[in-house]
This record gives sequence, C-alpha cells and structure tokens, in this order.
Amino acid sequence: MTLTEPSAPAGRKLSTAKAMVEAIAQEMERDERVFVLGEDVGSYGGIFSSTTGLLDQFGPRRVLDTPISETAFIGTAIGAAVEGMRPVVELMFVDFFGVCMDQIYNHMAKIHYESGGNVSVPMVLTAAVGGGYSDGAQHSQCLWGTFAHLPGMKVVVPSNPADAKGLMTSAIRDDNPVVYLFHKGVMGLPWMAKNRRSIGPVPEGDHTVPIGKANVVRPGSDVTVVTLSLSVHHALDVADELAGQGVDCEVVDLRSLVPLDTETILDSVGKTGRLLVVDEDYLSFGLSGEVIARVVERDPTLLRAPAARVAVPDVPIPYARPLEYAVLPTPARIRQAVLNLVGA
Amino acid sequence: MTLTEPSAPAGRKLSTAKAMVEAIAQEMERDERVFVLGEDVGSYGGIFSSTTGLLDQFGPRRVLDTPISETAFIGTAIGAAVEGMRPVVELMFVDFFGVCMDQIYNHMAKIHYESGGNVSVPMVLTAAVGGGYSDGAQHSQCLWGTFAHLPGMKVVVPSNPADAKGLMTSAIRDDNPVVYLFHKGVMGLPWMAKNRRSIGPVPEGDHTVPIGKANVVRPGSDVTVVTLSLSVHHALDVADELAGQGVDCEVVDLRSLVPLDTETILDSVGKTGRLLVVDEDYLSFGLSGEVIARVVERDPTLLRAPAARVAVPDVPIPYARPLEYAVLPTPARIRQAVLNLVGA
Amino acid sequence: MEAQDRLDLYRTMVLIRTYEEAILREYHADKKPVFDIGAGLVPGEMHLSAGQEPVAAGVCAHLTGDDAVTATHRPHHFAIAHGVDLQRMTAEIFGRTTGLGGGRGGHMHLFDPAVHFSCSGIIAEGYPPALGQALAFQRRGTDRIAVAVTGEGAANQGAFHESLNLAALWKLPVVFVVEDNDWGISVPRSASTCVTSNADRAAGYGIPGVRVEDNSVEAVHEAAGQAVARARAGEGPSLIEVHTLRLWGHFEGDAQGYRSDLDGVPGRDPLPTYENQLRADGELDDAKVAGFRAAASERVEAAIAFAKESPEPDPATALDFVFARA
Amino acid sequence: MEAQDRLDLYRTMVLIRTYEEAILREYHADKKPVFDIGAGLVPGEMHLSAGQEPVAAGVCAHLTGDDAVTATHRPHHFAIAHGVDLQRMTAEIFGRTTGLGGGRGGHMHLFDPAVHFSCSGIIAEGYPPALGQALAFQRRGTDRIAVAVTGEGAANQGAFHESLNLAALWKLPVVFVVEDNDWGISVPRSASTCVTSNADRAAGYGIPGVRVEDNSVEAVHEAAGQAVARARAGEGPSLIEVHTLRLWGHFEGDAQGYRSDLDGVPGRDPLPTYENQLRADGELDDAKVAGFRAAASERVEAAIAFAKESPEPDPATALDFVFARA
Ligand SMILES: Cc1ncc(C[n+]2csc(CCOP(=O)(O)OP(=O)(O)O)c2C)c(N)n1
Ligand SMILES: Cc1ncc(C[n+]2csc(CCOP(=O)(O)OP(=O)(O)O)c2C)c(N)n1
Ligand SMILES: [Mg+2]
Ligand SMILES: [Mg+2]
Repeated sequence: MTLTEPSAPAGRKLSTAKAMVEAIAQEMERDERVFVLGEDVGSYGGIFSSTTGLLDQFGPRRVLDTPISETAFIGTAIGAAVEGMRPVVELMFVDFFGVCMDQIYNHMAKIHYESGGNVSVPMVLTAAVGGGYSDGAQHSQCLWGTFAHLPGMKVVVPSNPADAKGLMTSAIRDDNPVVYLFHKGVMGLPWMAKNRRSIGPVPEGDHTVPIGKANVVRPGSDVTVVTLSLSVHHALDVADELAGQGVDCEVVDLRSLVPLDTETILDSVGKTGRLLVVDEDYLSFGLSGEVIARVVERDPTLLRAPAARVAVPDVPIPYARPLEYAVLPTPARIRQAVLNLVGA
Repeated sequence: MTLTEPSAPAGRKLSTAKAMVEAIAQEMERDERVFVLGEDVGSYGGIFSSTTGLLDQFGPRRVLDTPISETAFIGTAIGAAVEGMRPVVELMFVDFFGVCMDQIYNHMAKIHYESGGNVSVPMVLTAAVGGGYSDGAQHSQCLWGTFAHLPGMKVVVPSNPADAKGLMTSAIRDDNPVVYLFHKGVMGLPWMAKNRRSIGPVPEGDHTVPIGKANVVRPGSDVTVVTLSLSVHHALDVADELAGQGVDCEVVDLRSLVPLDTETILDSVGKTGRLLVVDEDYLSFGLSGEVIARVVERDPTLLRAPAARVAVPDVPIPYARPLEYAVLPTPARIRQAVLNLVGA
Repeated sequence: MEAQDRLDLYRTMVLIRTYEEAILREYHADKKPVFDIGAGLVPGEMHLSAGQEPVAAGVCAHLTGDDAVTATHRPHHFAIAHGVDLQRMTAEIFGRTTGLGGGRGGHMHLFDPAVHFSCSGIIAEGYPPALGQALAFQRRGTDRIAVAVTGEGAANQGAFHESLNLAALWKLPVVFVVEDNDWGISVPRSASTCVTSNADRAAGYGIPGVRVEDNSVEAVHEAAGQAVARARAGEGPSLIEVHTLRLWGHFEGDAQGYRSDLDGVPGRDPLPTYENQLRADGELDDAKVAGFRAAASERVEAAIAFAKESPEPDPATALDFVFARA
Repeated sequence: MEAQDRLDLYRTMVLIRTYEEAILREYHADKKPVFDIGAGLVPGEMHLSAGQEPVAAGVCAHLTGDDAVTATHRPHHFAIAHGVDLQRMTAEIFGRTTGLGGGRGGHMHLFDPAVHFSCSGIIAEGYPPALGQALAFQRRGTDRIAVAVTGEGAANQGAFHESLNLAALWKLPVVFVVEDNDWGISVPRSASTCVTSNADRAAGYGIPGVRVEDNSVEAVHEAAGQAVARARAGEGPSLIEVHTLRLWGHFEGDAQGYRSDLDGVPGRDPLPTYENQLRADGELDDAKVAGFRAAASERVEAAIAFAKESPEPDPATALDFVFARA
C-alpha cells in the first residue's frame, strides 16, 4: 500500500500491517525528517510486513536495512533524533530487547530528562510481539510490561488496523520516544492464522489516535475486561458468546500502557464492580498487577469480587502447541475467568 | 573477612558486605565448583566490597577479573554452570543490565525450561542497586521488578547482614539461577552514609535463609508495610516513631521477589486491613502493583482503606539531592503514607 | 585424506541433507492450502541448513561427544554432525514428550547434554556460553573444547566481539565458526559487513583466522583440524569463516524475492559437488551412493516415525521445569 | 605547528587541569572527616580527567561547535575542549537549576545541544548515538562530523564493535577516539584486552587506525587532523587510540591500592611535559605560564562561583521533563 496508488474507496479495509505502513508513508511524505531503519525493513518489507513498499516508494536513503547490531542502529536512531530527525526504528522481535536495552532505556528514554528538557528524542521504536504459532521461548513474548516499567518512553499497543494507523501517526509526531508494539496475530498476515478483525476499516488521510487514551470497545455492565492487543479480540469473542448467557462484559482496549488511562479503567470498574485483566505478557510484576493496583489504590470497595487475571503464568513460552495454548490467554481461559467473577 | 582469620566471638557483628563475602568464601571452601567473576572483583574486592578478600584467599583461578564485556562474561558463567560449575558472577550496577540482558533472561533463565529440565544453570548473578548518593539516572536504580517479571530466575534482595549471608548461601546452593541484588546503602560501606542496621549480628558457620520466605521484621496491628532492601530500615524507623503516636505498623521484609511469599503478605493484611507497599524501584508495572494485586485477587475486602504505594514515581533518578530525595521512598514519604492510611 | 575419512564426511553430509529434506516435507505437509506458519505437526519458524553441510561435517569430524557445540537458529546440521540423538531431536521438533526438551524448546532450542550440544535463537548469543563450557573443560584439566557457531550476519553483533576478546585473553579452548552464507535473512553480506572476510577480524584479537572460500568439506576439515588441535593443546581460540551456501530460504515460507543470487544457487550445491569429486576419485559409485542414501533415509524416517508416534505433552504439565526441584 | 596553535593547545590543557583541580578541591571540601560519597556540594561519583588533557585538546582543536562529541563517564576534558558552557556545566555538577540539565543529569550526564555535546555513564554506549548524529549531518549535506570517545576498557564492549562496523559500512563521518589510560578502574589493560593496540582492530573494519603512544598533544593533534579531514571529506570513519595517563584515581575516593604503576605516574604528567617543551622552544616563559594559569583560574573560579550562587532545584519540580510537552 503506497500513497501513489489511487486511494481506496471510503470504508476501504486494510490489514493492520498495511494501516501501519500507510501511517509511516504518509508521515514520510509530510515530513522529510522521518526515516525508517532496521533489519530487513527494505526489500523484505519487514518480517511481519511492517514496512512493505516503503523502500520502493522512498528509496534506500530513507529506508535503511541494517546489520544485525541492534545496539548500534537503535543508538544511531537516537543520535539522529537528537539532531532533529524523526526515525522509526524496528527491533524485529521484542524478544531481542536484551541485546540493546541499554540504548533504549538508559539513553532513548532518559536523555530528555537528564538534559533538563533541553534535548528531545523524537523517535518511534517498533517491535513485533506475541505468540501462538509455536515460535518458542525467544520469539513469542510480549514484554510490554518491561518497557512500561521503565520511565521516559511512551508505550502503545494497537489491536486493530485503524488504531495501528492512528497510533503510528501520533507516535511519529510525538516529541518523545514512543515504543510501538504490534502483535503478529493482529497484523493480518496471509501466512499466519489471524483474527477476523485484523483486516478492518481505516480512515484515509490524516488519522491520529491520542496516546494515553483507552478505548471502550464494548460497553457492558457486569464485568470489566481490561486488555490490549490480540487479547482484545479474544475478549470480544468471549463477550459476544457470554452475552447470550446473560453476562454483559465491558471490554477496555488500553491501546497505551504509558501513559495509562486510569480514569477509563476506574469508570468502567465503578460501573461493573468486577475486574478481569487479560494480558499476554507474563503474569507477575507487570501490567495486570498495575491495572488492579490503580483501582484499589483509589477505592477497593469498587470491587464486588476479587480482581482476576488471565496472563502467561510466569513460564517461558513453550514450543509445543498444547503447552503454548495452556499458558496463553485463550478465549477458554478468559471465559472461565469471567464466569468465575460473575459467580462470585 | 576471610575464614582463615580467627573466628569472631559469638554475637559478632558484621557489615552486610562482609556477611555476603563470608557466605561466598564458606561456599568456595565447601565446594570447589564455586568461583567468582566480574569487573573489579579481584584486587579491588568489588566496587561495593562484595568480594573483598576473596582473591587473597582463593587466588586468581577462582576469583576472576573480567574485561568490561558483560554479555561475554555472564554468558561464560552460564556455560560454566551448564557444565556443572557454580559461578557467582557480578554485574557491577544493576543499571547495566541493558548491555547483557539477553544472556540473563533469554539464556540463564530459560535454558532449564527449554531443555525440559535436562540442563540446569546453577549460578548466582549479583548486582548493586539503589540510590541516595547522587549517582544519577544510570547508577541509582533498583530494577528488581524488571528481573522478577521475567520467568526462570529467582530474585532475592537482602536488607541486613544476617540475611545477606543466609540468602547468599542459599543462592549458591540452589540449582537454579538466582539474582541477588544488594543495596549499596545496606552494605555498611565506610564511605557512604549508612543505615545503623547495616552492621549487625551474623551467625557463624553454615547459615541459610530460605529463598521465598518473607520476614515479619516488626509485628504490628494497624498497618502492613510491605517492603524490601534499604526501605525496610526506613519503614522500621518510621514504625518506631509512629508507635509513640499510637500507630502500630507491621513491617514485612520480602527478602525474595521470586518466589514471592504471598501468604505472609495476606496474613498480615488480614490482620491490619491496611496495606502500604514501599519500593525503591519505579512505581508502575512493578513490585508495588504486584503486591497489591496478590491481595485483591484473593479478597478485596481484606482492605479497609485504599492500598497505598510509596515508590519512585516513574521518573529517571535525578542527580541533585533535593530532586533525588523528592522521588526516593524517604521516611517522610512513608510516614505520610501511613498516616494517610490510618486517617482514612 | 584417507578414503574412509572422506566417506565419513560424505556420510554426514548425506545424513544432514536427508534430514533437512524430510523436515522440509513434514513441515509443509499439513500447512496447505494457504501456508500457515502455526499450523501442522511441525509449526513455527523453520530454518533449514541445506547447503551448509560442509561446515558442520568438516568441523565436527574433529570432535567427540565430550566436546561442546553451541549452534544457532539454524542448528540441525551441527546437531546431527555432533551426534545429537536423532530421535529425541526430531521428537523435539515435533513438540513431543520424548523430545530433547519434552516439547518445551522446539527447533531453535535443542539441548542435548549427553553431547554438550545447545543452540539459541538469538543472534550471536550462543558464543558466550561456549566460553564458559570451555572454561569448565580447561579447569578440569581435560583437552575438551567448545565450538561456537554463528552466521556471517551475526559477526557484526556485539557478543561476537566480546566473546573473541575474552576467549583470546583467557586462552580458552574455543573454535569460533562463522558460516558465511552471503545472507542474513534478506540482507546481503555487503550490506551488513564492512570487511570482506571475518577471518581478517581475528587479528584484532591476536588469534588465527582462516577463511575457507569454496564450501568444500575437505577444506573445512583441514582448517578446523588446525583450530581444534590448537585449542586442545591449550593455545587458545581460533576463528574459521566458511563461505558456504544457503540453498533454500532463510526460513520456510520465505519467497526470497530479494535474492539476487538465486539463479546460481543450484549449481553451487556442495553435495553433488563432493559426490562427483569422490566418484571421480573412485571412492563412490552409484551403488555406494544409493547405500549411503538409503542408510540415511532409514535413520531419518525412523526418527520421524518415532516423533510422530510419541505422545504430545499434557497441557497440565506446562508449568513444569520453570525451576529445578531442590 | 604554528606557535599560536601550540599555545592554544596548551591553553586548553591548562584550562582543563585547572578545572579538574578545582572540582577536586570542591568535591572533597565538605566530605570530611570521614569521606562520604553522597555528602557535600558535589556529591556522587566523580571521575576526573587529569592527565588526559592531550587527548581532548588535540582532538577538539579540529572541531567547531557544529560538530558533535559523545563522551564518557569521564567527560570534563572533552566538554571543556569542545566548548561546552563552563558555567552551566559547573552548575550541573553542583546540581543547580542553572545547570545544563537543571541538576537532573549530574557530572556523567552533561548535555549541551549548543555544541552537540553529550556523555553517558554506560561504558561504550556513547558510541552508537554518535553514528546517528553523523548520519544527520551527512544527510544535510554538511561536512560536520561526530567524535565518539571511550576508554580502552570500553573497547572490549559489544557496542564498540557494532559501531565501528556500522559507521564503516555507511561511511559515516565519525572519529572514534579510544583513551588508553592503562586502567579500567582496577583492571589493567593486560587483563582486559587481548591485543596491545586497539588501532590494530581498525583493520577489522577496513578503516584507518592509529595509536599515539606518548600522550603528546601534538601527536594527538596530528593524528586527529587526518581523521577529521577524512571524515569531513566523506571518506568515512577512523579510529585513534591514545596512550594517555590517568593521573588520579578512577574516581575520587579510589585509594588505588591495586595500582602497580603508581610510582611512575607523576613523572608522566603531560602538562609539565608540554610546558617544558614550549619553554624549550621559546614559546612560553614564566610570565606567560602565569598568565595562562591566571586566565584559566579566573574562568574556572567564576564558573564555580556561578554554580554556588545558583539556586538549588525545587523538589516540587522533580517530575518535570520526563516527557516533552506537546
Ligand atoms: C539479536 C537478534 N537480532 C535479530 C534476529 C532475527 N534474525 C534471525 S536469523 C537472522 C539472520 C541471521 O543471519 P546470519 O547470522 O548470517 O545467519 P543465517 O540465517 O544466514 O544462517 C536474523 C536477523 C535474532 N534472532 N536475534
Ligand atoms: C556497561 C558498563 N559496565 C561497567 C561499568 C562500570 N565502569 C565505569 S567506568 C569503568 C572503567 C572504564 O574503563 P575505561 O573504558 O578504560 O575508561 P576510564 O575509566 O579508564 O576512563 C567501569 C567498569 C559501566 N559504567 N558500564
Ligand atoms: Mg548468513
Ligand atoms: Mg581506561
């Protein structure tokens, strides 16, 4: 999908990957400071199609394949951002953060603060996240909690094509470093089982989604399901199913972890009195605990039942399908958790 | 402190640093597979005295200074552990994890699981943590939440000399990778302002502290303060002070993050009905949220007041003292939080 | 070289190729009509090593099961050449309880402690643990060594540099092997590496560096022999880069649209090349070739049958083995 | 070299030394009776650069404020030589609102965008951002360059290798400087680095590498001149290693019990050496020396006075600047 193609009819549908690329391409057209770098972002177009077509459209000066040296090229993005460029740099899988985290969390995220606001680092760090296709313990993680725990970077996680475009546009225009994590399972890739909502309507032209605003993707009165990324779709599927059984779920798609939209969570829990957090990241010391804490540090009496969590239970992601699906936040686990909550 | 010195009289007091070294030395005497490696662990004796005297006692074959290449030497420890040695490897400041996290979290922590239990990685990764002496944003962090979030490694954090010895002994004897984080402010270093409890009685000979057991260091009936590391001492000081004002705090020293001793937390909160978590790590997506979540996923009605947190409020640690002490979990902030809780 | 040694190299190469072809077949067998990476009996990424047999065969001919090998995301050829249990390896790739990791690891995470074999999916991060294995071997006064493998793309990663420096400094018995197959996924060597030979980088660590240009198993064998002897003699590490060939895509499903050298690939296949050489030298004929292939096929199909017949793991065991029991 | 240029180098060295001596004085002034790292007007770790003046003076003589410098945990000499605002730098070291970072950064985190100066406390991690600055300069069609500095200990870190490869590959206008002061804290070069010269590692990236052996500012100036010219001409990066001297401890408070070379240190001080050389060449005499010193002292003391008179930050502002405002 490139901007030089005739624009699609109103209501046109795009995959999440194409929506993401469209946002990057539009910003590259709009702002010559924007450029893209990373492994296989050029002729391959991104292993998960996050940059497809950009090399053809913008050429090798603005779409740069890098050696496998994440520390060097993420650092390069940082230095370029410091000098006023606006790089979009891809870490192919978020699982690889361990080879380059120092650049990310000690430099990208801290320079603005350490400099007393005198140096800005306007860049977007993209990475693919998530499992479900037997890619094993080093290629299936979400890890958003790890990034969100460390100060100085915004963290966004789109679940659908329109948000993918809107959040990418906002991220590129943001004067802060933004970590943009896209789940492989929502990209709409032709070679991976995909959620039916991974292809959907995407606004043409300028489209921004505010960073830091959650989205109530399904209103409901009995249980609040706070979630994000691929799990949003599982939650919606379960909600649809349980609606038939008289259980009315409200589903909150966080979209941003940093800043976290606490008010939307509180409003919802205030209404339903029941909270389930569904998270494909590891269970402990992460997002699910944070969401629960934000509620009970305001008012524990909002909860009519114990808060519940469905997440990866502190285990490396196993390879074999029966094991992997035992630890992923599957619709079955979500359904059971909701039913436990309303039974309580 | 070496074992060849005449042993100190019963009830002898040691600094936390010396207690830690004593444990390593005893295990090195007991088990020839134990060895130490890291930057400046040899003739310098560890920047924070975590290995002082070991080189003299055990020689350069068992106490190895390394080049500044954390990925290489932590990986070396992993390989040696896989082959049956029991390395104690030091990451000088935990803040440097970003240059070597892949070895730590994708290898050290996952090999046992990926191998279906066929390969063990018995090693201890030590690192200094904490601020309070104006060392700035890259040398003052705690980051234990980051390690605890990722599966496959135990995480222990001693707050006093006896626990430092006991947890180190247990860590070296554990067949799993154990991350051992020592706060500079509890080491009893002569060149740093120290808490008075950083020198204390340490049992002679074999002394183990079970990994995964929290310690109720002060019983109380009004408020549960769950904390760890240096903050334990601040909490105790505040508790002593508030006792005079009729507020009776129970202080729980977690000692281990992984495994986390949920039962001790629940017992305490069950008794007091009020929970304050004091954490020198960053506020969000970390330890403090997890502790709160563990309580309310069991029973939110345990809480008579909103749960409270005193932590570093999602900001890089500032250099200037007035700024740094504005973000650290100081006794003043803890006191205020406790008073808010009992007033609520 | 002795005829028997040559035939042994050939046998290893045939076994590897037979294995990779069988995995290729099994991998794609049940991913139709539209390729779905997560579907089928062998799901997930699949990085096959066809074309790179000379490296594994040539290096591992010098090793015993007491030596260690750390391999990469593309590990099968080294696993096979180093004598990893073929049945348990295959069962792991099929995600079965009888697999090396009981199905927890998968194709990028094969651990066989019986022959000190491991691999990792993170680029260049298999190098550092090899140093530790070598250190342990050295400390015990043995002449056992560790072989650490990466691709040419990986040689630009920090872990490569740190490992070479530390191994050289401590004179660890390590042989570093770089498989230069010209590509790191879609990125050609020229777009990733600022020098033409990684062997030239060895000088920056004061260790011997050799580049084997022609993907010849005998040339690899020769270069590796020197490096292994040096390591066993306590003289420290060496680096060997082999200019080899990625016969297929980076992973299965890779359409290789980016690949400029695709036309020339079949003609560079090292297996017929070596076979023809041995034929020309009178050491192979049709019957012998057929015999080697049949023997390989039998072992491989037996391993695949073993895998398929093995039970799938019970979901209730998913949390087992996060930690070792006391 | 022209007399004026030589005197300029000398002036820079004197200014740096005067500054470091003043910081030394201020740092220790209020940490008695028992040294307490967190006490006093200048708390925290303090890594001073006395003895390493020739490197900063010699390199930065070729730069303007449009060029970038990324320095290390030991940054003062490069900051001063590159023209960082002395008052605001000092105020930052004193943690004041008028400091470069309003007191948020401290001595290891000096950012002066006016002259594109930055530093980092993480070993070797200042290299990669320099590449990005160089890329930005290159993209704008300027001949501006970036200088990236580390110590010899840092040259064993992965970021060093990755940065050299990427800069060479993309022909970025970078000059890599390695300050070899023989020590990485307590670890001697011989225990950290497997080769005697990091300049030899340049060959592994196909770029020029020079080692300046004698801590002579003019030799540094000469080597840097070539490297800078090459970078400005679009010919890509170079590496310069200078064998320099850590005159004092690694940081203040370091008793240096480990330091085998301590006796010889004073005799190797580059400042009297250069001064004597200039005297011998008739370019300096007592009066001129006194003049340079007085001028330096005046600037330095003014900066310290500025810092001390500046307000301390208000705790209520601690959360400002985590994020840029829209
Ligand atoms: C640190 C890290 N970065 C990126 C990747 C993704 N990745 C997997 S294989 C590969 C290419 C590796 O190229 P090379 O080292 O030449 O090995 P080859 O695949 O050619 O055998 C890349 C970039 C990874 N696994 N780890
Ligand atoms: C990644 C990392 N590891 C370790 C340290 C701790 N450390 C600070 S300075 C230093 C020694 C640096 O030596 P060198 O690079 O030679 O610089 P010098 O101090 O001699 O100027 C070390 C190990 C660090 N800051 N960052
Ligand atoms: Mg390759
Ligand atoms: Mg040095």
